[in-house]
Amino acid sequence: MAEKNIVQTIHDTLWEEMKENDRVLVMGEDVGARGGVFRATADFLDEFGETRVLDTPLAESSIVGLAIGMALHGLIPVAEIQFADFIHPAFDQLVSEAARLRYRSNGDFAVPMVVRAPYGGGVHGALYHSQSIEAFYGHVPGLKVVVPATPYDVKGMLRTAIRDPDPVLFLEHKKTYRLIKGEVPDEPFEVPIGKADVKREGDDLTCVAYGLMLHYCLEAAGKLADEDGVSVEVVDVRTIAPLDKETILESVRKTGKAMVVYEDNRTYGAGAEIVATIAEEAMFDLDGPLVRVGGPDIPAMPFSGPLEHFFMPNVEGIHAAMKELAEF
Amino acid sequence: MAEKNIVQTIHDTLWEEMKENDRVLVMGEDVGARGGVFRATADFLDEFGETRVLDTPLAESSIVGLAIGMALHGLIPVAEIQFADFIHPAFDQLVSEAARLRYRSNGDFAVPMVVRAPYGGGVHGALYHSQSIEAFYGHVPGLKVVVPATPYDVKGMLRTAIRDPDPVLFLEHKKTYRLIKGEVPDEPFEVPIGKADVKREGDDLTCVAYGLMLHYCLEAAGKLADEDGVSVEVVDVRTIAPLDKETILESVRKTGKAMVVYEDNRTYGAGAEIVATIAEEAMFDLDGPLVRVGGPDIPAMPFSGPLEHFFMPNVEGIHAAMKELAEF
Amino acid sequence: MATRVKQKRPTDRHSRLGLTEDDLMAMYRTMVTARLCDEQQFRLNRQGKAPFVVPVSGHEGCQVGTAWPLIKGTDIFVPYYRDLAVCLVAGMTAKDIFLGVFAKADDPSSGGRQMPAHWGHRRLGIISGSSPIATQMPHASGIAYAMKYLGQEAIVGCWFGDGATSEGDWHEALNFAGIHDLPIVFVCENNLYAISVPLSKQMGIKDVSVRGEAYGFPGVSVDGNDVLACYEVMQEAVDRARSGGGPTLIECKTYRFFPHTSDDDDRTYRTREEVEEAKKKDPIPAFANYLKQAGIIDDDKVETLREELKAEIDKEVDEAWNAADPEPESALRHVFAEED
Amino acid sequence: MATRVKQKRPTDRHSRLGLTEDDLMAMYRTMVTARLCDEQQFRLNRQGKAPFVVPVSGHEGCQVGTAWPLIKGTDIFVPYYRDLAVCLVAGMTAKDIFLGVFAKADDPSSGGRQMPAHWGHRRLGIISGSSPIATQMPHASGIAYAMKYLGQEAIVGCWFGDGATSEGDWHEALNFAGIHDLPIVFVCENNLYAISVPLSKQMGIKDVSVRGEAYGFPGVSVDGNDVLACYEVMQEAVDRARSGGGPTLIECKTYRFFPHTSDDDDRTYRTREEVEEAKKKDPIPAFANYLKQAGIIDDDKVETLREELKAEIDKEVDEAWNAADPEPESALRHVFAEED
Ligand SMILES: Cc1ncc(C[n+]2csc(CCOP(=O)(O)OP(=O)(O)O)c2C)c(N)n1
Ligand SMILES: Cc1ncc(C[n+]2csc(CCOP(=O)(O)OP(=O)(O)O)c2C)c(N)n1
Ligand SMILES: [Mg+2]
Ligand SMILES: [Mg+2]
Repeated sequence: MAEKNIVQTIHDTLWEEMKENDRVLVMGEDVGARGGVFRATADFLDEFGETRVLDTPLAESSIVGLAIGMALHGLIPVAEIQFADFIHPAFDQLVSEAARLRYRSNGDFAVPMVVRAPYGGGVHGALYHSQSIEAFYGHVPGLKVVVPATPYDVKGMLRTAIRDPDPVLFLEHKKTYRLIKGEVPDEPFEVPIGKADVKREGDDLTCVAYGLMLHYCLEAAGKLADEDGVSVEVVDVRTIAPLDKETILESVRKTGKAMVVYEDNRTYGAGAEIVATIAEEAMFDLDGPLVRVGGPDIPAMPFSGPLEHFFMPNVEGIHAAMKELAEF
Repeated sequence: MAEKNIVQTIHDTLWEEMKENDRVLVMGEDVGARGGVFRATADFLDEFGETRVLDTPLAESSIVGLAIGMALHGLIPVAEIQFADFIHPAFDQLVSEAARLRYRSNGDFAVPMVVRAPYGGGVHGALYHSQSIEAFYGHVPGLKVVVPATPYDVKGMLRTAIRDPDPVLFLEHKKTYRLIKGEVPDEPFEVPIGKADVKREGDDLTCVAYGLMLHYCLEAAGKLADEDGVSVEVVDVRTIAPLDKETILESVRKTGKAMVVYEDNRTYGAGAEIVATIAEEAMFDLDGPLVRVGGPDIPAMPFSGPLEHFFMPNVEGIHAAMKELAEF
Repeated sequence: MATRVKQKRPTDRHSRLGLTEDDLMAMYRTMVTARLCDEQQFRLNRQGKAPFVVPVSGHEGCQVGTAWPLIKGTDIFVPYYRDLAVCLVAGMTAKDIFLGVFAKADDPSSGGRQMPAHWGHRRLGIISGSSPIATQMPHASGIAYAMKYLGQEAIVGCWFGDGATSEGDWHEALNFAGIHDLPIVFVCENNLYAISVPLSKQMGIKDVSVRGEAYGFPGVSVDGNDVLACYEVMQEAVDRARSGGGPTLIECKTYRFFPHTSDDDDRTYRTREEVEEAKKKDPIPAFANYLKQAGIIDDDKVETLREELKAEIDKEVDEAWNAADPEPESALRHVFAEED
Repeated sequence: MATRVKQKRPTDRHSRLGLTEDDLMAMYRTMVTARLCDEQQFRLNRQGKAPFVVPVSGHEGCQVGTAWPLIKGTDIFVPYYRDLAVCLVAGMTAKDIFLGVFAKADDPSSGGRQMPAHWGHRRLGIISGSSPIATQMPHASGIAYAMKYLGQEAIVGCWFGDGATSEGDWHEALNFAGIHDLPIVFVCENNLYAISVPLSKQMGIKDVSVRGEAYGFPGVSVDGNDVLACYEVMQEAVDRARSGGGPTLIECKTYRFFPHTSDDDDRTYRTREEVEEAKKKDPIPAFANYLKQAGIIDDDKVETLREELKAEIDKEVDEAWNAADPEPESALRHVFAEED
């Protein structure tokens, strides 16, 4: 057991997986000598060599396309997209190829691969280093999309993703990289893909979130408990697709009130599906409105401090929304 | 006034716009001598010449990227993506560039352009010629996404789109191309982007739909009126983004019951946002559950008749869902 | 620099290439089988029994010639939809092909899920292909990288059309292969059109092969109507790839005799004269002539062989036609791995 | 075939190129201004006043040399983030640059919305750029197509790094320009690295310029540390483009003296020796020497000029620093056109 931050956990877990299975390789821009711009593969080159620590050309479509080919031929590539904002050139390879190879071949082919992408804002990354992308890929059957937010979940889910027989998009909120620390068991373990997790138990209302917002929600829930004596249950979605409806609905049926918090542009965001699911399946268990807290519908997060601050949902805003819903 | 089908209407409207403004050009794969694989630009080459009827190389990212450049330099490109399924290589150019140029330049630059894409299934097009893509692009602030479903709306909205100062993704359900006919005024007129339209008035429940499904819903609503004396109000979304909440909510508040029908994969589809919006803003006006009818969450529509039929929502299923909701 | 392979025209070319008379006959049978399957599938299309078919006619020479040097069971085939004859060489049967044409449950490529001509067959080493053009190219380079990674003496053959060269994926795949000297051969079947778009609107050059140099490996153009010439350049490229010499870009100059697909009307963009001219260079009679001059077959043999093959194909077409459709609910299967 | 331009080294090169002494001094001032802005922005970064900066040092010669031949008000500049000096040539001031560095409301590029060095200025003909590499390339070709469409005698200059050449968009943009003989010049600032990835892992070739031939137009490599050599090849390319001769691919061999950005640590992938070696070929002293040998300036002048420019820049930095931040709610503006 050791306390680690998120990026360290990713580094160590990848290292263990590379040690355990020599068909696992990491690939991407600057993953070699540079050890990744976030240092997730620091020292990998010396330990595992050029073939298994592959510095790719600056071309995301082929990073994913090459990984597909490697997976088709018996390797288990873990591809790093330097910033999630730069995964878009690979949209076709992910949607038309990775997600469909098993289906279109009637189960004859499979592509066990992981695509890692640091996403999310609040890091002064401006329009192209702050984006949330889970809504785009959550809508792609054949693709698994995970968003672990704690070091424990990151280790367990990364191991599970590497062992998954299908392609997994592994999203890491880059602001949590060094901000979020936690206890991580030294021995390997798996956290299942497709299972949400109640990160804080409560009775008065259910708050569904993931990524950085999970932590903001937990903080706001703590504040609400201390200052207002309101007990909020916080559900960590953890997997965007396939979505774990049961855990969410169970909590909502228990508390009777629900809100969803996400950083991405609000409209047509992942929160829409979660709210819609609750509305369809638990509306008559609700004794309050369904509430969404999300980023504004502007193209992306600006660079200037005041503008970036304006974009990001924050603890105060979430706390206020929780309070209002609780008092409804 | 003349009766026309949808693809003929697109052809004639583009023709009129090209005649009216010589800065308007059409571009794409096979739009020249071939007149487009759906004949939307038939005879354009002879009339307007190679420069304004541009057969592009087989490269969608650059079709959109080139159009952006042309729009930046005073032209009004109308780019055709041969099938919406093939727009994915251009995802980055649409999301990172077209949708953000105005925003990122603080209003200094603009890209007035239209990207036309035939989408949707039921045409025996299999996994890669049947796809719905509106959910991906509806989630992109800075992009307008329209889905007109009648010849009248197609003419009015295509004209509006070409005159719009911002990029418009113009989605045409390819099964409606020859299936749907209607009266179209000869003189030019505009139908606003961002306004939904009540295509059938009713009191008992609201059915929200667009594209091919709009027509299935209208047929089912007719059946319900004749056979079951139930009066369904059918709202044609017409514009996916920006979404016209008011028209939808007004109808729902009137009828007290709402369902959304769409052909795309159900989960994280456009219907999720519509249901979520109704749940957030009109839940207490509802006296029935919120219902979604959508395509299954499988990667795409298969080729084989029985499999394709299994995928497509149909009039019978919609009728049954309406009936059940009405009787709730 | 791209080189254009000149062929002398003696009748012992095959022995120089190490091909026996049996090899030649097997190649010829495959070419004729492809042609007959094509004629048959268009007949079925006109009869309304096959809603959508993709022709191969005109490409049989370059497909059989370039597919032949690959070692089955070891090497990997990454074809595109036009490659019916490549798939025959890889081991598909006429029945396999028509199970796809009729979208039957036993269609080995996709169980009727994909359009016909979207090939795939794991056991035969044919990678499942999709419709989006050029997406298979990075897969091919990735497979070649994996072969090197695993220390296999295997190579990848990757086929595509002239239109495919315009896609970003095409560039990215060749660039990566060049950086790592991968065991792969890129084969362009240049039939001068991408549906209706002529080569002059597809690229600012005449020979795709000049692009080899842009990626640091050889490019070569060859007469796609000459099956032995195609075999020769491919064999050289395969040997180079297998021995660690890296990739080759081969451009086969060929022509598509039929419309792009059964949905296309090529009269809108090609004159009948142009098509008739091209047909005079038909790779099948050209190869038959070589075989005759080499004294391996005569006109009767050509006829009887054709009849023989046609009868066999008709039988397989019937079997395919009578095979079962997929179950509707089976549409829900294979989205993800199934627990067993 | 790509050609490598050889330069004789006499002191009358500029007159042969039609450049007056005033031209030379203006070019020199621009190069020094770029260098001083760079030093200043890194100083501010260390002081915590500039959270993120992108260096230009080392690229001043190839940027000023290749930007100079464009006609302001007519031609269009499509730079990438490294191109501080290109933007100075196009007409940006040090104040403009630091308004961006400080993300102020009056930042002409984006009003503080984008990271520094994401240039854009409609009036100056500088197209707004984003972070995703190579996405500007098809825009550049599209603009060039529009110029032809509109019958303008204008041309486009499009700048990018060696890493950008790997993106599909790069290929698609050059391919289209080659097909239509567009009035455009593609300028690669090859500094041998894409962040940490060396050229050998970026492409299987030594000279990017060989790729011109793959698209049907000339490719030329030039010493990026020699501003006049860069000017010469660019002037030729611009003339050819303007007179309907089509595109040119120019590769400037250069080097980045600082880390990739203020967030980078280049010691992980470059030896200090390598960097020091490169600095010996610094384009600024090299040009100063030419000016001295040509008797246009002397050492004092070099010093006073530097002091002069530094003072001016410091003034503009202060003005920029004291300018207003954007209003938070203004984040909602300019998603779409605003009714007026
Ligand atoms: C990404 C993409 N864009 C467009 C299409 C539509 N399309 C199918 S085949 C084709 C032409 C391909 O031409 P080429 O590569 O030369 O192969 P050929 O058919 O000539 O053998 C086009 C445009 C597609 N399938 N995928
Ligand atoms: C599509 C995309 N992928 C990755 C990045 C991250 N990134 C920013 S700059 C850069 C290297 C660019 O190198 P090069 O084109 O040679 O230009 P240089 O910085 O050397 O001048 C990378 C990988 C990006 N901005 N965009
Ligand atoms: Mg072709
Ligand atoms: Mg570089």
